[in-house]
Amino acid sequence: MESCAQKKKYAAKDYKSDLKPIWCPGCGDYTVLNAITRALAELALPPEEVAVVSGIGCSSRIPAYTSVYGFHGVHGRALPVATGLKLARPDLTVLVTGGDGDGFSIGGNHFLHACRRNVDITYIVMDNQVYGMTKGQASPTTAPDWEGSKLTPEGTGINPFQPLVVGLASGANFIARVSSSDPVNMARIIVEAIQHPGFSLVQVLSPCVTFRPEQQEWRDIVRTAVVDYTDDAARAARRLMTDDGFNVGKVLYKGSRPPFRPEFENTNGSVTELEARFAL
Amino acid sequence: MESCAQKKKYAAKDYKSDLKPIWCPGCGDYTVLNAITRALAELALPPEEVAVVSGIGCSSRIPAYTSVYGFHGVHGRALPVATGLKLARPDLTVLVTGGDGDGFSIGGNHFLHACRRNVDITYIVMDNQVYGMTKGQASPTTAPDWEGSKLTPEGTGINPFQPLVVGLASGANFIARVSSSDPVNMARIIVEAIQHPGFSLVQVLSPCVTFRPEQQEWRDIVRTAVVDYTDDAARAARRLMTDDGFNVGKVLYKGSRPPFRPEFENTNGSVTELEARFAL
Amino acid sequence: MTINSVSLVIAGSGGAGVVTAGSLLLDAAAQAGWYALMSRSSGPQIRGGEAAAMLRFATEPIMSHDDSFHLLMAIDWDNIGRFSAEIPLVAESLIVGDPAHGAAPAALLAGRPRQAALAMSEIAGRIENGRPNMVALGAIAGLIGLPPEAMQAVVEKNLGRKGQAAIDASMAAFHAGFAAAADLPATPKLPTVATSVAAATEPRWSITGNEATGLGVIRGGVRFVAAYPITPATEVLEWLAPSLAKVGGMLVQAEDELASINQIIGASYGGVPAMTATSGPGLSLMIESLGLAVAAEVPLVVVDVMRVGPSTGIATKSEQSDLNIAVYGLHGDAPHIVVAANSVPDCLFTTQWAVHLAEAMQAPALVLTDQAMGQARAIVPKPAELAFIGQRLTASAPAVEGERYKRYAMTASGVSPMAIPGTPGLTHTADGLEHNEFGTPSSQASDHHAQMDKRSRKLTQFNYGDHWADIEDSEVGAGDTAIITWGSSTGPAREALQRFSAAGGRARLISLRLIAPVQPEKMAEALAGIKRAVVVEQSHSGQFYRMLRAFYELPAQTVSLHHGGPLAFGPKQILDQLNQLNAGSA
Amino acid sequence: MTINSVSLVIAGSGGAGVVTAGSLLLDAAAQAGWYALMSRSSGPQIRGGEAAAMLRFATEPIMSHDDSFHLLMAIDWDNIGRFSAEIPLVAESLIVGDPAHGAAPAALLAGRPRQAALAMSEIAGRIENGRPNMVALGAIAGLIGLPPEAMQAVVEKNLGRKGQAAIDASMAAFHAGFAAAADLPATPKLPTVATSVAAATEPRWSITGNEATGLGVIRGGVRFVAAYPITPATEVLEWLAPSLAKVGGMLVQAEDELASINQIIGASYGGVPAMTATSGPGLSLMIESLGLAVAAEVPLVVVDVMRVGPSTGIATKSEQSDLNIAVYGLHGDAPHIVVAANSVPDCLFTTQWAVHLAEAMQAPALVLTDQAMGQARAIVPKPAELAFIGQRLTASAPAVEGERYKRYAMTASGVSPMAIPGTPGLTHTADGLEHNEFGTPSSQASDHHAQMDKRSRKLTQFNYGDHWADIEDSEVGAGDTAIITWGSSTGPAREALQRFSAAGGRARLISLRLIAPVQPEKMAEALAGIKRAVVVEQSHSGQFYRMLRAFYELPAQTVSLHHGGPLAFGPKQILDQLNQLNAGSA
Ligand SMILES: Cc1ncc(C[n+]2csc(CCOP(=O)(O)OP(=O)(O)O)c2C)c(N)n1
Ligand SMILES: Cc1ncc(C[n+]2csc(CCOP(=O)(O)OP(=O)(O)O)c2C)c(N)n1
Ligand code: SF4
Ligand code: SF4
Ligand SMILES: [Mg+2]
Ligand SMILES: [Mg+2]
Repeated sequence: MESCAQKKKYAAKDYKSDLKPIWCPGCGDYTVLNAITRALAELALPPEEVAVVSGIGCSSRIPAYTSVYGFHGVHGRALPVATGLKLARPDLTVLVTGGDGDGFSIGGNHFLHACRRNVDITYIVMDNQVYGMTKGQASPTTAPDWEGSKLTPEGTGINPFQPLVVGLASGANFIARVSSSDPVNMARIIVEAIQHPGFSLVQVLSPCVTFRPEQQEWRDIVRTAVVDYTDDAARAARRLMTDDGFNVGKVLYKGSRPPFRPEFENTNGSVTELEARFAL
Repeated sequence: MESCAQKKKYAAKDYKSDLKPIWCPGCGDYTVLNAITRALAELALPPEEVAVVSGIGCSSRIPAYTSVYGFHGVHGRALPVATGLKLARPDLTVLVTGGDGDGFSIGGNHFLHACRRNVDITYIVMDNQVYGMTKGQASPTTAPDWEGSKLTPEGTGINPFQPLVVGLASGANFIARVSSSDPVNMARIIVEAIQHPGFSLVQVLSPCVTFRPEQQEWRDIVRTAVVDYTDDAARAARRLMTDDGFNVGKVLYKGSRPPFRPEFENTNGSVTELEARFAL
Repeated sequence: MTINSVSLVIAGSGGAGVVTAGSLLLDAAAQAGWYALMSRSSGPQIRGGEAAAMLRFATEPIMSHDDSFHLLMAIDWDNIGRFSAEIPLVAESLIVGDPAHGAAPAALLAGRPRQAALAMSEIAGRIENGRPNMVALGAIAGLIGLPPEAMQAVVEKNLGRKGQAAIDASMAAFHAGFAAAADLPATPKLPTVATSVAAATEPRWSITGNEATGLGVIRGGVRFVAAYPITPATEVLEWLAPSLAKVGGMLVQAEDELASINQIIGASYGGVPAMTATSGPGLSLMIESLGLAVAAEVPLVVVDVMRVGPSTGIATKSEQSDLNIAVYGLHGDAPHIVVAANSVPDCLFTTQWAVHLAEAMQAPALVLTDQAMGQARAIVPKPAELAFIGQRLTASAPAVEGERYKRYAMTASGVSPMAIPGTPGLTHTADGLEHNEFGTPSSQASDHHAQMDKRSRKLTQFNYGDHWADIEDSEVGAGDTAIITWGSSTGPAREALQRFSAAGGRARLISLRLIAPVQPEKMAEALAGIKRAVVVEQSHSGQFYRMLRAFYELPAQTVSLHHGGPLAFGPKQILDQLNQLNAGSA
Repeated sequence: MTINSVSLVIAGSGGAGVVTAGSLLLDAAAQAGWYALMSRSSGPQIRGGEAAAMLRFATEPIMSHDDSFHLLMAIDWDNIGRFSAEIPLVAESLIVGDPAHGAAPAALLAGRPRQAALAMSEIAGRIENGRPNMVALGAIAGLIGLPPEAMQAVVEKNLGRKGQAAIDASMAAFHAGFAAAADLPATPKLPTVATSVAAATEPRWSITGNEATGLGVIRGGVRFVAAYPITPATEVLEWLAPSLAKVGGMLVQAEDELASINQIIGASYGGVPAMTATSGPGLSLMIESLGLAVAAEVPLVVVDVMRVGPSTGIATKSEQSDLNIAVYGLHGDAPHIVVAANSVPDCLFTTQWAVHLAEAMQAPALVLTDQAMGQARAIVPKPAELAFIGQRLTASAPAVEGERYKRYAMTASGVSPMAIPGTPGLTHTADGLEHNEFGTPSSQASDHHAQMDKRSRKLTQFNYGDHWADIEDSEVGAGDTAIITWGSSTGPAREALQRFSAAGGRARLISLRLIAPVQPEKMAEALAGIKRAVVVEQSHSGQFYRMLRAFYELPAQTVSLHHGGPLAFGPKQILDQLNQLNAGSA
């Protein structure tokens, strides 16, 4: 490791690959990619010491658009991949990027347990309240009366999933909400999320211009959260449960639980000692 | 359907099968079985109009010990089975019984979405903070410093899962905690849970005398919750987040969200009409 | 007789309306009394980006694309080279491009096709609200012999609500293109059968494989569907959602495939025939609970619209490589039903049959279709009414008065009467643990063997009639050569047989619809007298061939013709193999 | 030469200390210089309830139980009838029961065994703190020729911390039983080899299959394990947790099997060899992500300790019925490695080899063991040191200076140098989508075919040496008859071969360790000159036989000998089949 003084300077573009995203023009995810690369530059992390893990979805395409190590896994399972990677390689900075469907529908169980396990990874969820990749079905965060999907033509009739409340209830150690319409703040908060030990959850309101064109109005609806973050989980819960989902640009909760970080103990034990136990 | 006046009288034993449970002597689950059958008797539900669904675990063995319709599925998937059953057959009373491992570890995602979907079923979780069936490993609700499992000999080091908080955050419509040391209150609350529309969650502190013998002390530790239930989710969240897990015998939250109950519409549409759309 | 058909591609970047153009053309072909098949291909972009509509028209029903295309009409060239492998062009082919967009990419020219220019955008520009894709359609119509009246009717229907001006603008562009076709090099023309649907001789449908799948399960009696979207199965579910509502059924979107399979288990246990549709990755997640349905004897149908694997693979392209997981994927010995559709309209037949089989045998039935047939639209003869309705053997009273109900009673057929919740006196617990006849968990070897025998007996003893396979001989008889195939390789195989037969060859086509349980006796009968066989399938490892070897006695001289997706076999590839086989043995 | 061995069962209800007694006896046998195998069976109760310890002792290594037991020592009869199928008794067998507990249940008497009484509880009652199970052990020792010194040493070691009085009480009961044995009908006796471990001739280990499995992966280099408990694989994980900590590794308990498989994918992608262990239901849940490991080329090992299926089946009993899912279970064409251990000590060899194979080929390796070998404890010759260490071909710089790193570069071997995160200049994205050499998603047929070829080539071209199968001939040569088998059916098959050979027969045993990829050339060599074969396996549907048919050329006269679990084959069942085969062809 180089000392701070020697730290190489990086620009956001140093974290971008040459690959052209498959995203629709205007998709919120472009900004998220920018904010992530900007945050990495700010942290001046050597690209080879960073890994971005994802599942499947439009938003889950991010790894290949970066120039760090990437892992593009299967739908809903990015968090356990990242968990294994970070536990095996605590020296790496591990980010997870994905969507509301990937993270809260098929990946819901891993979300719960990642929050609870509190491994030092940063989870950035591009929430567009829709399954973009499969062409527009309701996701867990979709409003119950959205009739835009052929699968639920009369709306889902189901209360939307509250990712931040559930994340808090499950033990996430850092919670923030940002808007893709404010990439500067987003980058700043991603920096903070990465720096904060333990599991950090960043919800990004990232419009799907194709299947939820009305979300382009989000840029006008969102407001900077008025209060600063609390470290009191019960207070944070009350706030989040009464929040309308459009308070952005601030950290909402910061916990101080130590991260789960079992050590690879460099004990002197050898395989021969293990074998000795079987000898008669 | 018979009218109330004609309702047949049932005793708890009418809901019990002849099968001898495989449980260890002293297991808390015996009392839960009793309370469930007592509750069904109290509700005077004809056994054939009740279905009990479960996954895998000691606690998940309950269906076969009852005389109602039972479904003993695979580990962690009882809730979706019950969801499909209740949506397809809204006339049935559907209960789900299981353990903390089945429900909150492998079954965590279905738990989230069952709370959120709010189908009118009652979920009774026998929480013994251990995997009994597989001979004593830590479950999500196990304290981080419990060193009794060979799999985690130094404790899990992970914050326990808070089922009621997460259930509330995900939208459960009725939340209660009871102790297997108080079967009468348990039966009463199960009656209430069944009667309450939507998804009802009943956490039962049910000791595993074999792998967590210290839990036999629970009977001395538990106390009747002092406050009555609230219908304000934010308030309930604050209470539950500061609760030590031993306030029992009361309903803790009652919501009023209408249950998810899509109708099998008896429209006049026929298959022929569907076919007509393809005809040239 | 070989098929009189014309094959063409319309390609261009997303904004160019390629897909719309293809659909209009298909509809117009329907007006003209033709039969048709349309497939699509598109780039990786979620929306927009390059696309190609591949169409084939004929005066008789067709089930497959041809070996190459007669015509490629390129509205522009953006990234079209990506599709070159999917658009085989030969010396007789004609590429028509718009000079405004420059020259055709080299990747398309490997087969040295003829080239011609048509200034689509310029011509369109001369017409108010004229669009290049309508000019292209006009030119195509002129080239292949599609009567303009057919297009007129289609445009009127489609643009009706936009008003007469829109219709006129479109048709003006179309006619301009039609006129311009006269100056283009000739392509094969099809004879007009009719100029309106009403005038056509036979009732026909326009349907996709995925729609046919949805209709099949509804006809079979399914009224509960659980859904988790996945390409290319989503359209099955999207078609079903509103359709089920119309016939007193419901579709529920689940949180994942683990939930969807278990929801349908619950619904079916409750007595309501149930299904879900998915693709490879989703099927993988359903494996454990499919085993539960086997053990607990819960009927259900799972449709797997196959795509290219392994893993996430290529979501939008076709392959026949989920045969292994479908047949052998469950842990333990878990007898279940696997059927496969072999064409767009057969999706209807096969899924309806699958509901019937699942319900009759109280077992899960997997239906294999694939992206190619699922997302293709075809104009086909109106499918026949079918008698297959899901009908379950239910119990309303114990077999022996006063006796405790045996959910898993030993019966000669292996099927035990099933008590539906709500039935008094027959309460029991259905179980995925090994059990005795009552359903009580048992670890006795005798109970395990008895239940294993029962679960496999009920499948092997069932009477599948003639539906286990589609068998077809050359006009002059079967000879001693067979093509054995399944699923969407059947289309090109059938056409290869027609050509082989037209050239005086004799052979038999055996296309298996019932993949499991295997039918060794019926196969032996079908192979009587056969000395040589080619096994055709679209998988990298020859999964179908291996499965046939495992369970059937194949002719001594059997060759495996297989390749991975996404390219389908052309009839000629199969014909060549047939000729080679016969030459070798001559 | 056939094996000189004695087989016995100790049975009783849970409180009776059956399992403890069995373990003490095994340890004492170890002292006596014997080899041994001990299996257990128990009722459905979580704790307590009836149990049986099945032991076999011999003066040479043994890998299988015998056809029947010489002795059943029943401390009481509670529900022991449940085990009758697992305790074959014949006319020469001896049942010893305690008259205080009444008569032996009829289920045990079908083979008309001899019966005798031993008042264990009464004798124990006469000794202060005397327990019936120690009386039983004494009687067994007397009957089978186990020197009391051996038991003395064991009791001292086990009860040491309870003090001398406890030791004395135990040994007093033991000696009382030993003396009483003189009045019991005789059973076969084994010669004493030694009276202390030190005096025994050859270094030996006492180990279970599940422990051997754990040791194997650690020896192979695994340092990250993710775990979700499931019977009968839990002991692998429970042994690994503290053991890994001792050698600088870690075990993490996951929330489910979907998480455990993906955690090890993450750890292995990070460069740390990783594994998990599970059983059928858990393997089912890992299927999708195993495909991811195939496509993204991530090495890992998954051990499946098989139990009776389908579905939850019988968690505590053995079957060889996960062969299909292991070989064919993945969706798409997904080439991967499947190996199988064929005995308790071979669990060590095979899992260590599996780590080596997975790492060398950057592919997932499934290891099949089963409940029978996993939970059995054996006294075996000290296993050999093995050279197999997981070693991955890594990249530290691009193949061509200045060129962008190709994670999935085409190489002759099919294996591409893998850049481990942290390596500068080689960042890339590993992908489960089909991709080109760089890892960039691609839907081109050419990329798909190239990557498919590469992924299968790397497995088929690898040099597996002689380890693909254990091959053994009769003393006088192979003759023209073969037994083909795998996994824990190998033990009885080997013993059948020994008996066949002892009776002058000639045959060859081929026990496959490498199940996939298949080795047709090696098999052809192994089958050279073979005209008849019997295929032996413990599955209801004959999965192994079908797989062999699919991929190998079997002798014309090949019969399948198979049955579902939980009963293992006895050597005689296989011998009879061998004799029949040879008689039929004589
Ligand atoms: C097991 C499995 N099921 C379903 C799919 C299909 N699928 C791909 S992406 C996706 C949803 C993506 O939604 P989201 O995570 O919100 O991402 P977005 O595209 O909106 O960014 C689905 C259902 C799949 N790839 N794998
Ligand atoms: C897919 C799968 N994984 C693992 C298991 C093994 N298993 C059976 S029960 C159980 C845990 C049971 O714990 P819990 O739900 O708390 O029930 P308890 O026995 O404590 O009542 C596990 C891990 C299984 N049956 N299936
Ligand atoms: S479909 Fe929606 S989420 Fe996907 S790329 Fe397009 S705009 Fe973005
Ligand atoms: S192991 Fe524990 S939970 Fe299971 S039956 Fe025994 S006491 Fe009850
Ligand atoms: Mg989304
Ligand atoms: Mg538990």
